[in-house]
Amino acid sequence: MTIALSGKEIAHQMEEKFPQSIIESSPEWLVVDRQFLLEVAAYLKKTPKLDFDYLAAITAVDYLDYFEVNYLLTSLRRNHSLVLKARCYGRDNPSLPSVVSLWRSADFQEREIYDLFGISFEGHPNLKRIVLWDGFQGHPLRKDYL
Amino acid sequence: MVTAMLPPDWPGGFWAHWAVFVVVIFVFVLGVMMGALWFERRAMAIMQARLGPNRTGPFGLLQPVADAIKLLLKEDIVPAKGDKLVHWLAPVVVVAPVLMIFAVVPFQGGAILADLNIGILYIVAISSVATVGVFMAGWASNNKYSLLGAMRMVASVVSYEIPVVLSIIGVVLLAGSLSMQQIVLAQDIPFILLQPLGFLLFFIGALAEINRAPFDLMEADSEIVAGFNTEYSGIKWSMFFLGEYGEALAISAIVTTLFLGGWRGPVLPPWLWFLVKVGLVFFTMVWIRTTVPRVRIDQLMALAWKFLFPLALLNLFITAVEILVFPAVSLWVLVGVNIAIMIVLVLLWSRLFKLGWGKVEV
Amino acid sequence: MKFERYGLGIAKGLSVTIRHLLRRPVTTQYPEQRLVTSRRIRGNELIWDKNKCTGCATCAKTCPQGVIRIVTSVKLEENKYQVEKFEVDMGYCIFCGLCVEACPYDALFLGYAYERARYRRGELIRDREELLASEERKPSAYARPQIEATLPKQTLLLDKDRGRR
Amino acid sequence: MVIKTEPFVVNIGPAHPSTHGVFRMRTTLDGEVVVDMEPVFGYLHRGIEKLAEERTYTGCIPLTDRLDYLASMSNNFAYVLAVEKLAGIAVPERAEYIRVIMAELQRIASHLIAVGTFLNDCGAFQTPVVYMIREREKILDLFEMACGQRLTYNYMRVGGVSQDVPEEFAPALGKFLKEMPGWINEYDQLLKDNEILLARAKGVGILSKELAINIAASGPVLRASGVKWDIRRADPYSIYDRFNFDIPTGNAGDCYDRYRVRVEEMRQSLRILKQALKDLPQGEARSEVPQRLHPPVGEVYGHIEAPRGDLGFYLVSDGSIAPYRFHVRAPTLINLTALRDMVVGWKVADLIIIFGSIDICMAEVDR
Repeated sequence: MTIALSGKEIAHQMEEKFPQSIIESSPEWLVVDRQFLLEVAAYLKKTPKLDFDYLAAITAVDYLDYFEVNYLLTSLRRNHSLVLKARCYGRDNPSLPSVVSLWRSADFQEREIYDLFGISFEGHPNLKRIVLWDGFQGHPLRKDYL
Repeated sequence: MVTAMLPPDWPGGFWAHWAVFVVVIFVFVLGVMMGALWFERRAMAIMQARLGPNRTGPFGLLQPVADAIKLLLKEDIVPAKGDKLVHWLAPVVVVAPVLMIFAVVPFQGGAILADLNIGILYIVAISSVATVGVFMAGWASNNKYSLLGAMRMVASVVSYEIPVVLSIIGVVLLAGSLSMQQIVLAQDIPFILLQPLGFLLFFIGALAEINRAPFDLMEADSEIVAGFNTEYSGIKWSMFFLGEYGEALAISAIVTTLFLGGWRGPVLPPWLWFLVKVGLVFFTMVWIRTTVPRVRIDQLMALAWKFLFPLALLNLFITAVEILVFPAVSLWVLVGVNIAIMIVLVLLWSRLFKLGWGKVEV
Repeated sequence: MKFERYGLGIAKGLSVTIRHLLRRPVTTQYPEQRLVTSRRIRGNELIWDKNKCTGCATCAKTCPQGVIRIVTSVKLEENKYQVEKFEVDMGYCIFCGLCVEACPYDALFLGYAYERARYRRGELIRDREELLASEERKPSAYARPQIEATLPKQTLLLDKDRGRR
Repeated sequence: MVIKTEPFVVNIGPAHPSTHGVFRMRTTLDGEVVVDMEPVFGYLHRGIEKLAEERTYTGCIPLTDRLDYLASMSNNFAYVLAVEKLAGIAVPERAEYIRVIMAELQRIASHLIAVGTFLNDCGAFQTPVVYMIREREKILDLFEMACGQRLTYNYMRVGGVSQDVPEEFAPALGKFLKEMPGWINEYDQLLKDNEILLARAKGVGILSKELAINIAASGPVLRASGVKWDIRRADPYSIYDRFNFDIPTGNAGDCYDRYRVRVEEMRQSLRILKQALKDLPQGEARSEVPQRLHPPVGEVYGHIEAPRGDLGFYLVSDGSIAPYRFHVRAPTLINLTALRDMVVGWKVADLIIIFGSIDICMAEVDR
């Protein structure tokens, strides 16, 4: 049975490692500050106890005043999972650090979020539109796109 | 001199004989080509648990005619930047040699258009002209897929010509003459028993040369769309299509003449024996085509050079030794010996031979 | 000496194909031989029952494609709205059957026939009269178990009687 | 003397006989060898995730049919599980068993297409695909008997299935289960040791174990690389913990292993189906659920083992009747991430086979 690690527990561990990197946490998920995203993600992947080597999915949601990007992490060896969230504010050019360097599965999924939400990911090898043609104006999955 | 070439029992002058046989060849070749087309589609269909064409005419017999009429009415597109003259000429250069091969095939005792004393050499020479036509088609279509298809065709025909010719020499050694008539007359025991390895090599080589069954890379539809005849449509495309079936029939006719004893057979009239054997060989081609997946181009090359070519040399050497050193040994003993040699050689050779799996470092 | 690698695999494959020469093909030649479809087939037409329909427009609300356009009278006559317009655009309908499931009065059915293609897109918009049931416009038993008994049994490929030579 | 060769760019797709849908590969070829390959998607993008935001939770079910149209029963199953998890709805026993039966039948039907088209790309002239489509036809008959459609089933509902299976379904399924192992053995006899298939597929297009995990591959592609990870066993959903079946895995991660894993998985699905049919309980096929469902505010991620991999639905609800956010984790899009690494260095003929062995469905990739 894949045990979903509780956000609070992981939040405490993160507190001593990376002070004030965690903005909010609840039993299911854990919100990380934008700057610390890469360090926390690398920590989650590298520490043998957590060992999150499998980034199952990246999804983004447009909550009108901020975009929230969820990273659904799983560990195949330890069979546990965690939901890591990152928020980016501002609607004209929201951006987040890209995690492609840690998990190559993020490659197409980040391109898709860039294409449909307009969130650009710094450090992504070839951030281009994946599903729509390059000349397309606007990002369809935003709530204000009609 | 003219009469000397006339087979003894044919009335009328040489030209009457020539005219009759040109008509026979055209009617036989085009008719049996249509028949082969229908036969292949029906046989493959039944083997794939479906029906095959049965709407046009009884049992779908008029399907090839319907296809031909449809193709004749189709618009004949010529690629804009392609080389117009070469594009127009290519089908002719492919189909003409196929029809010329049948000039030498003996349908019955004397029934042969031209009983050349170098019959088999003529066939080998003519059949390589068709490759030039294919390359012309590939080049003139100005299309990447056609070029890839044509290059593959040329590469494979060049490398399969050697094992095919070497296995023919094996047969010629036994028959003692190049003329197709003599080869058939010399076959008291069908050469397939005396030359089993030769038959195997010839059949595999011939399949690759006319790009059928496991070696149909030239118009491998799953890879390079339709190979050299991608840019062809209408009558030119149907010429290529007829050329392919013509070559398949020609190879079946050659196999029957060289290895299965041509028109010789106990009960049935000789020409019927010839048709039955051609049909049998064609059915094996269709049967293999239904079952076996395609080989990759480098495996095709590796098979020719590392597997067929050495075995062809060995086979030639063994046949020569048998004829020179033990002429007195009865033929039936030779049959057993040759089959044993074949099995040993094939097993021995395939142990050493690795099909090319190379991943090229880029 | 394992004989797997020396043509035995291809020989086994050849034996499978040759065995099919003796088996019967499974094709059914459509216009002449027809298969009996399932009783619950979602055929490509909608059938409307005028007197059972109370004009409650649940079907129009449930339809994910919004193909059902319904206009009813303003007031209730013996707790029924008179339906003036009941128009279904079969061109946009995806035959998901949600409307038939949602209808509280069993007034809507999916058709049993599957050959209702048209040449003109305009003809796909069916109005009230064309939607009524008739002999060749039979309703299917989708979400209507009471009709299931009247429809013939489905021909299965498993039963081997399908597709004679 | 180095012969100056100049690589040329070929567009394989979007309309190409073996791209399994509208998918384009901008391939740079040096003669026959693939030098570089850039996949181009988007030809089948219909914006399903945007469409779903204005439909009711039941109205989204026909949308999920159109995701991976070769396994729409599994798409329905994944979506409906996610909604039940979100809204906390219990599902009656009989409905659970019917769902497992339908999902496993769909897995066999989908693998039959996957293996058949893989052989088609290898050049076996339509024979394996025609045999396998004949068996798939029998499964489609069973689906048609239960839900009236043969491709977009729209059979599962939140809280169960739309209608109970008719009485003649169980005997027909029993007959199918008796007959199918024989057919699978016949496929193996036709293909398993075929020298040419071994030469073409063994050692071709290798996806190493680390790379498979790093690109989060899933389904037969991941298991062929030797990773024993199947959601039915790792994170059992519905009632999969009651059946015993094992997880076939390959070791080399090449095209041949992916083909073998799919064939073995068909046999395992038959085992599950036997057990499920044996103890199929009587009872309700659907629990009471309001037509216009208002799930509580919140988010949920439910995932199942679809034939092509780990299919997940991420739903965010804001209390209204329509989902606020509807995201599909498409296993086929993520399995394609390493296509470039698997293909570079091989020949054109191998590119087609490697792409065919990953078994994608463009409708799910482009959504």
